[in-house]
Amino acid sequence: MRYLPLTPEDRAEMLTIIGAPSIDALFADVPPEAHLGGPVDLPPHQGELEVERALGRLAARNRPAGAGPFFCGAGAYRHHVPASVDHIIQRSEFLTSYTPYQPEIAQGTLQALFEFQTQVAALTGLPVANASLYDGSTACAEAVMMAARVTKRSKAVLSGGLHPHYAEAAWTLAHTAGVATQRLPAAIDAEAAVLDAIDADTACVVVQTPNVFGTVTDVSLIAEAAHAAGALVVVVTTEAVSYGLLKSPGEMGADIAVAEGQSIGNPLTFGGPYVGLFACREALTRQMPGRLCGETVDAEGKRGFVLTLSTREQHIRREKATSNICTNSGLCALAFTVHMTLLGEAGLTQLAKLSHARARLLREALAAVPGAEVLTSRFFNEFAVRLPKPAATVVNALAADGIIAGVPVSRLDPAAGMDDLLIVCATETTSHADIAEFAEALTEELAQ
Amino acid sequence: MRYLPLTPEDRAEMLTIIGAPSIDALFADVPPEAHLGGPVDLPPHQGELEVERALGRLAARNRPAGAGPFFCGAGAYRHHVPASVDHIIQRSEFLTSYTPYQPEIAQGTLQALFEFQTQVAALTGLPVANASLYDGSTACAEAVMMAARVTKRSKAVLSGGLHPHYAEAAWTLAHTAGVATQRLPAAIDAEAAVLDAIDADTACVVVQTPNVFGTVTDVSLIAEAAHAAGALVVVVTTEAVSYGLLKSPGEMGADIAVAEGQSIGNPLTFGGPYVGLFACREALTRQMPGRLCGETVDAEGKRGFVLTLSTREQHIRREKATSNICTNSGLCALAFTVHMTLLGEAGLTQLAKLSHARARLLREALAAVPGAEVLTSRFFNEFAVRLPKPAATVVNALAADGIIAGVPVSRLDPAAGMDDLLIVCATETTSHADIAEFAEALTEELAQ
Amino acid sequence: MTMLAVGRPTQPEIEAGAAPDVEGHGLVQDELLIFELGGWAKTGVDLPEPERDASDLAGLTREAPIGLPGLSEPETLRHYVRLSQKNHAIDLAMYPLGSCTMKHNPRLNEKMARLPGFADLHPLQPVSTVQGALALMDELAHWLKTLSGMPAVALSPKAGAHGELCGLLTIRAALEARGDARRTVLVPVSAHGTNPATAAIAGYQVVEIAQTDDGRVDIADLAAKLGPGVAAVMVTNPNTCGLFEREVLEISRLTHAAGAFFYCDGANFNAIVGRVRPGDLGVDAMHINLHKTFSTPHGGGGPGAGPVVLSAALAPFAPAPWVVSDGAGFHLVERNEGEAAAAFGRMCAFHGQMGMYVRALTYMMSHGSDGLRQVAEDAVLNANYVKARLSGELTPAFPDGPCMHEALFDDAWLEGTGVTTLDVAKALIDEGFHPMTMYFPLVVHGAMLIEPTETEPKREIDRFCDAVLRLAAAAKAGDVARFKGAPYKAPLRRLDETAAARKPRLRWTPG
Amino acid sequence: MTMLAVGRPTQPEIEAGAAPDVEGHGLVQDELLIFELGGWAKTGVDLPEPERDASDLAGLTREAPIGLPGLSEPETLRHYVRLSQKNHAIDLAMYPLGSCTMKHNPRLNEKMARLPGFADLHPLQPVSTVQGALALMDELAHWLKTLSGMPAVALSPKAGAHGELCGLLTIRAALEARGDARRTVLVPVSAHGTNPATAAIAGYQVVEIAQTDDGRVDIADLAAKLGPGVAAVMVTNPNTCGLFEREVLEISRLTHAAGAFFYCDGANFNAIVGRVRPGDLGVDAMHINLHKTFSTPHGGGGPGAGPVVLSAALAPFAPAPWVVSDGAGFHLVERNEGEAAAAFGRMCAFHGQMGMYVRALTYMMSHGSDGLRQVAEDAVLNANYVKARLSGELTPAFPDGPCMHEALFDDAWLEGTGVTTLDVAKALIDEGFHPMTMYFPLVVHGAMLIEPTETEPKREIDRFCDAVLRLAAAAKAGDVARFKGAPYKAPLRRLDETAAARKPRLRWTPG
Ligand SMILES: Cc1ncc(COP(=O)(O)O)c(C=O)c1O
Ligand SMILES: Cc1ncc(COP(=O)(O)O)c(C=O)c1O
Repeated sequence: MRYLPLTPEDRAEMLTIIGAPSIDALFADVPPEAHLGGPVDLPPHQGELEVERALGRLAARNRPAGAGPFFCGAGAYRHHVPASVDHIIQRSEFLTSYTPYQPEIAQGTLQALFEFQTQVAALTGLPVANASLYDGSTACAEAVMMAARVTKRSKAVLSGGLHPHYAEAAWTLAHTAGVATQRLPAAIDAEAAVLDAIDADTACVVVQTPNVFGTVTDVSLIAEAAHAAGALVVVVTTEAVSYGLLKSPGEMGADIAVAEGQSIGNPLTFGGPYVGLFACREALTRQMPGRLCGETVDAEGKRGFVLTLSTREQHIRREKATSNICTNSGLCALAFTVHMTLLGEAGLTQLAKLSHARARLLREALAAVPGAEVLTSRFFNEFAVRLPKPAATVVNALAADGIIAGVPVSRLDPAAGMDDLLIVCATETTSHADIAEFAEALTEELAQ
Repeated sequence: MRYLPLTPEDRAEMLTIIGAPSIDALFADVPPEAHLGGPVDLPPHQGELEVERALGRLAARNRPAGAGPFFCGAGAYRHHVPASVDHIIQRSEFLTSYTPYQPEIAQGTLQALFEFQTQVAALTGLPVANASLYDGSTACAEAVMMAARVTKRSKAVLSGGLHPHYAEAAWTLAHTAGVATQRLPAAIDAEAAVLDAIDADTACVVVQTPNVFGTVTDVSLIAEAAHAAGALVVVVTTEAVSYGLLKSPGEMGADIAVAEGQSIGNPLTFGGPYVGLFACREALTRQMPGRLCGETVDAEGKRGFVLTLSTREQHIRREKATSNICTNSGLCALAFTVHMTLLGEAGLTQLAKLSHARARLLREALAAVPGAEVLTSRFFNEFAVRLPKPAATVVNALAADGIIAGVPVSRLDPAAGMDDLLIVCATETTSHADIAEFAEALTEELAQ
Repeated sequence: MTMLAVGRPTQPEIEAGAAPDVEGHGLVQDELLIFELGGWAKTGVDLPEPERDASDLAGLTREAPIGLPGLSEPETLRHYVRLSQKNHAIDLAMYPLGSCTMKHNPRLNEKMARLPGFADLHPLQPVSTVQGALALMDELAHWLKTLSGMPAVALSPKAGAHGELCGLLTIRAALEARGDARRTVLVPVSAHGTNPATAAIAGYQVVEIAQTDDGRVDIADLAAKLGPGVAAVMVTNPNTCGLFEREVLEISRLTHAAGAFFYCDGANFNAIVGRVRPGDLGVDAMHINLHKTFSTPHGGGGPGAGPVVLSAALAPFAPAPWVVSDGAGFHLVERNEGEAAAAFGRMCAFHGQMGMYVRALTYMMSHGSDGLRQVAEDAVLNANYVKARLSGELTPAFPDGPCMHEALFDDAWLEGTGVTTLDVAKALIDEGFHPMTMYFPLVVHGAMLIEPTETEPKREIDRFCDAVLRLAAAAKAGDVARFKGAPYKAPLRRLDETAAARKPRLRWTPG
Repeated sequence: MTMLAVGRPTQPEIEAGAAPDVEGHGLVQDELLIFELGGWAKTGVDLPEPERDASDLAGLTREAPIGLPGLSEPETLRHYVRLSQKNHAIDLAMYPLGSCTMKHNPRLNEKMARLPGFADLHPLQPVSTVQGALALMDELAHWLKTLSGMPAVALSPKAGAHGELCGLLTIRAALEARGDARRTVLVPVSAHGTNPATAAIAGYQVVEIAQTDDGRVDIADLAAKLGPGVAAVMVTNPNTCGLFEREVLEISRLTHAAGAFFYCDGANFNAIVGRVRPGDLGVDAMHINLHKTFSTPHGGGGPGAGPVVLSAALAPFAPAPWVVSDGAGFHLVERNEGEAAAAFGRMCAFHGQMGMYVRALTYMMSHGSDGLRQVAEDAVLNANYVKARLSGELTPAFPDGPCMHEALFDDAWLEGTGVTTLDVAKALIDEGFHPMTMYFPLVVHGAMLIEPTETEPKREIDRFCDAVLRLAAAAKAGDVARFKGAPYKAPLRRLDETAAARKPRLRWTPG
């Protein structure tokens, strides 16, 4: 088999040196009754050509976002990823290396992580960022846990604008630890409402901007109030490109900023792998989850980078660790950093403005569709539209015409009673023709 | 623009250091009347996304070989290229380096070339192989020129089984140098006929096996006769995979073996870039065209590799060089070597047998089609079929049904008077279903 | 163009001497941080002009600059290619990190994961437009269930530790469902750090189980600690000493008898895949690191994927999403309703690590049932070969009997040499290898855990063993400098981690 | 898994000393030849069993083994990745090989060339199934014709030298068509080796044209040698000294007045693309190296592509194939008939370097007319900057006036140092750079030809110039060892090319 270098002669020779009569002898510790006599009931090995064809057939049963007009956002965003980003992350030295535990032969990964942390800190407007978490939703959950640790309080207030999956992931992690998550009713412009829910037991408020309905909020006042009540402020962002245009979480008083980094450098890939961004105030550093890369010097005094402050982590602190995370999203973080380096501040700003502009064009087009009502007033690149029929019905109808119209709120949160709401999104990949086709098809669909 | 690192500030600063008032001043030597005032009449720069979409639209107007049943050969062959081959040739260090003129920092390329030369020598059964030429057809033309140089004779006899494009390319190069090329009439089983054309002025006979009609020939007897007449024997092969099953040119007495190496490691790419293989007897080494990589040692006695015997080449010998070739097919040669290393003798043999087996299945299927007559009796993986109507007509009709039926002889050589002949080919990529579909469609087409 | 147009081939004129003080580094380039390359106004992308402004966001937009440099494409590419060459990688040499299963990452996996039909798919597209993706998840689940001999699998966990959490939360939900609140989880002392960390995060108290002298779970201690308060026993098998838990059936019997669940850490599944099914060992839940056993790349620290196979008793409590199918095709159950009414919640947004699913399935289909069985056999053979070759000079932690996929040594053989396990690791770097895992598991003093994996050729393993034996000889001969100063030949000399931790510099700052 | 589970971050214990004699090399691995890795029965592919045997080829099949080793996929990948790290590359550092235009190779080019619609296309498929490919060739031709200001282009030549041949054969055919057999081609002494070599192969006698002291064609000598026997004048412009032929209009006037054709070697087109059209200079034929000006990668020696733009007088004689279009779409004229009745023949099988066409067009469309003009300007600016920075210490071959895309120095500045141009080149390797082109053009003693290209950032050019100036100082200070022994820091020390040529070992042989 092509991935197995040992030859029959090798195996025989090695067994001799080991002094074992057979391979089976090496499995002697396995209880006899647990030994499988032969291969399990699965197909035998196949050549590359055959496997490629089989996977190709599966892929062909999907409709790629790029195959036509496409308007999904709500936590994952279709942006163009430059070819050079993919080239770099496929370099053997990045792709096939492990967590940089031996810094002398991992400076490539470590320096890139140090650049990543610096970029994330700059984007979030906070001084400290870690080396990535799994994704935005788990980063959000970790932020809630961290706030509870820091404040020794046991309640988190979740805005009604927080992505429902994020709220569920946060609840799942928190409630097991006895931390209550008070999730406020879903609303287009929901963030301010968290103020009324803050009480003496509140560890943090979790607000999202742009939120799941696209609404952009300046959380400065919320932050002031929360801080006054001794609660921390966690600001969630699912569209990292928005950092290029909007005030940063740090600027608005966030104690912890978490984000989904996918939209910079990483393809959609049906939801994963993505990369969780996590940044916070200096004082909270030692309560952070996940790995941190730090600067130091080598024996000759040359600058180098290492993983540091590991005494927070599971492999040192075990049951007292700040998190159980080990493997994170290294390669996605590298993709983020390479793309971010290509963009630079000028490119990111331009990209953000372009996405916003395309979203405004989309808004203009949809606002003109009889029966459709745009609900989100302050948006970056996505917004909610009210339709005269269930959004899911409309989405399925348009999908049949080759248009992926967006995300029905009912898919994310049936309980919200917003079945007639559709979340639509535009990015630099959304063409004028896409928008025109969508508006036309929607007009027809609503006319029926 | 994304590929240009200089900033306006850089340009200004550099001009100052140069002491030039403006960029235009640096173009002062250009006659004023030849200066273009502004950009030429072509579209302005575009972003990656826009360019990718434009190229994607062009690509979408082609029907890839892999999109359905496909039976073209006749000089270019569709074989599966393992993903790791493409990964290696995209490594920055191989992709973005120049001809290895500074051996101390080009050992990667040089060692790979040394492996390539050794592989080609083994496959052709000849002791010396060069570091590649452009493709099989230009290698064939160079072989004719070399034979003329070596024998100081001025006629080359080209078999009627030689690929017509090869014959034309050889004629083009040869006649300008006053070397006549006597091209014998096209015939399915054509190679032996060269014997009668050999005369005292014959520098070489050029035979092809498997030839353009698929016929496999043992050229041993031809070689004997040619040698007796003082002529060299050039054996051409367009399907390098056949080396895995058939007698090698060297084994059969070839003085020079040339081949198209595309089918090992290189995609079809509409005809190029490909890689010309060129091997010969030891005595002819210093008459060879193209680069040669040789073994040596460094100042510490460590083994290393360098380009050698350059005194044959244009950059040293100028108008007396054995060829004018400079840039060759380095990266395609690397792809060939990596794929060949993956295959190994076991894999190449298996691949050859499999291609042959699929061709036999194809023969069985087509032989059963009423009106179709298989003409080639001894074939490797392609053969000629006589049809009751013009092959081109049939090919176009089947193309409309999504089947690429093969290559009509009329497309290669209208003068041959073989309009009813179709050359079909099978490889490991040809599935049983492909064959069945083809036979069925052909039956229908011929029934009309 | 041509070098040497003078035509005379050249020849070294003087005998090679030691390098004079040359400032450069040949092919290895020092490389600054992007923030020091000074591209503050530069960009490596070309974008069209926005057709609308951002006037509608007045008051919400950033005023101050972010402070991010940009580089042109040539500069960016060069920067990261240079950095890459400062890394060790599987593609360069043996990477015998015990417990990490650093095996070959096939490029076919990468190619398949990049098919637009997978890579350019949004998680919330209508399911009618992603049937192939759901079919792939269903097929992957089928392989994992068949290989583990267990009836269900939760795919969404994003890594091993996430899978552990998923498993424990499933157990917790199952216990709560039967109104049985239990508070502790038993974990062997040799367990990987994520086990106790996960148990704690899942709201459990961690109680350690002792280990026998032969590196296995102390059954007596386990029996003693099992009781009505124990929710689960969390055992790694093969364990982190590279040994198979001989008494595994007894462990599961005792565990179940006590009304607890048997969680197995499957990080070492590579040692038994295709030969032993955890389901046959009484396991209730086990995470599988697709980035170990199933060859998805580690990527310098991730991403991975940690699906959890589950017993029938636990299956109903698995978290959303679930892939289900009927005549009409595949569907996604994304909420705790219908089949998933009892699901304990959600591990993350969307449906998990699709990119890793594609890679893992590509790998599984390539190997097939026969190949995967061979994987386990060769992995175990390679490890035992390393153990056999090194046992003469080094001191195996558990000399008796075969090991599984990794060979564990303690540092007794270094006694009196002044050389430590860390020093040996750093010296191995000079020899061209990535060091073994060191100081883990904690139960073994100065542990050196060596996992060659099945994709190492004998030649490379021999090269590695020869180097280790050379070092052993040097250490015993008292050549301490070779160790304390190591590495000498890496891009950097030994790094000062203490200084890094004392005053952390976690991001670049101007000046 | 984790290193340092002991929890204490570590710190170098001893001061760094020089490396003791450590056998290894850190990350850089020695690597044997595949023939020495001993995989004689191995394979890195899995293929199904053939459904038929080869009995029908009795007597024609090979009996003896070929003698080819094979390796598993992990071994193969590792072997070539290790080798790759022994190469210098544009992606690693400045590669200022004069006349080679080693510019950035965009990865978008590679991505586009791999679209199945281009990469998986057979050259002899029915034209109805390759309309996009023909449209692309037509579009590329349009860009080349517009940029050169010439009415026609022959795409098929596979590299620059092949393009030269194509151009001269076109000229020859045109002359023969008017019954005018001419026998000589005039070539400046500074010409690239391929020029005289090509002229000879095209059946012409080569007569050299003298060069003026300011590095241009000696017009008087040209006029003297022009006559009824001269078929063509072959001039490189900008020329190989990196200078623009000021008298180019006079050259073409004289050439045409003598009934000869003006062939221009366009290898240096990068210096003027978008700013000057060869058509406006009276050029009749010029090859364009897509692998220089239009960024297709050099790939360690190729493949390239050398399309030839042609004047109206020469157009009818261009070789097959031709792409033509009508209402029904695009067609291929593959034989000397119809539009191509006068074509001189065929340069190669099929239609040329499609893979390079895709890359080049991708690059052209990315830059656009504005970007390409900027390319020429930045390329010339960078070269003049190098010339300005180095002229203090080095001796420019042609100090007066600006250079174009490359800066040429002679070795006068090395006089008396005992250091040669070759030594400087090798010493540059230690500094981390690829050397400049040396000993070319032949007209300049100990020539050093430096072409930075437009894709080098100022910072890297400064780094390069600083290194050269450091070396100049060292040479003048008499530090000869630094040069004669160089390179010290490359994967290998200086190689013995003389020994290689004396008894050539051109392939591996057992034992
Ligand atoms: C034994 C063991 N358990 C659990 C884990 C955690 O897996 P992951 O890093 O994917 O979270 C690892 C890997 O580091 C491990 O080796
Ligand atoms: C001036 C000049 N002419 C011609 C050539 C030949 O081009 P190619 O190597 O593509 O055949 C080159 C490149 O080496 C060159 O520099």
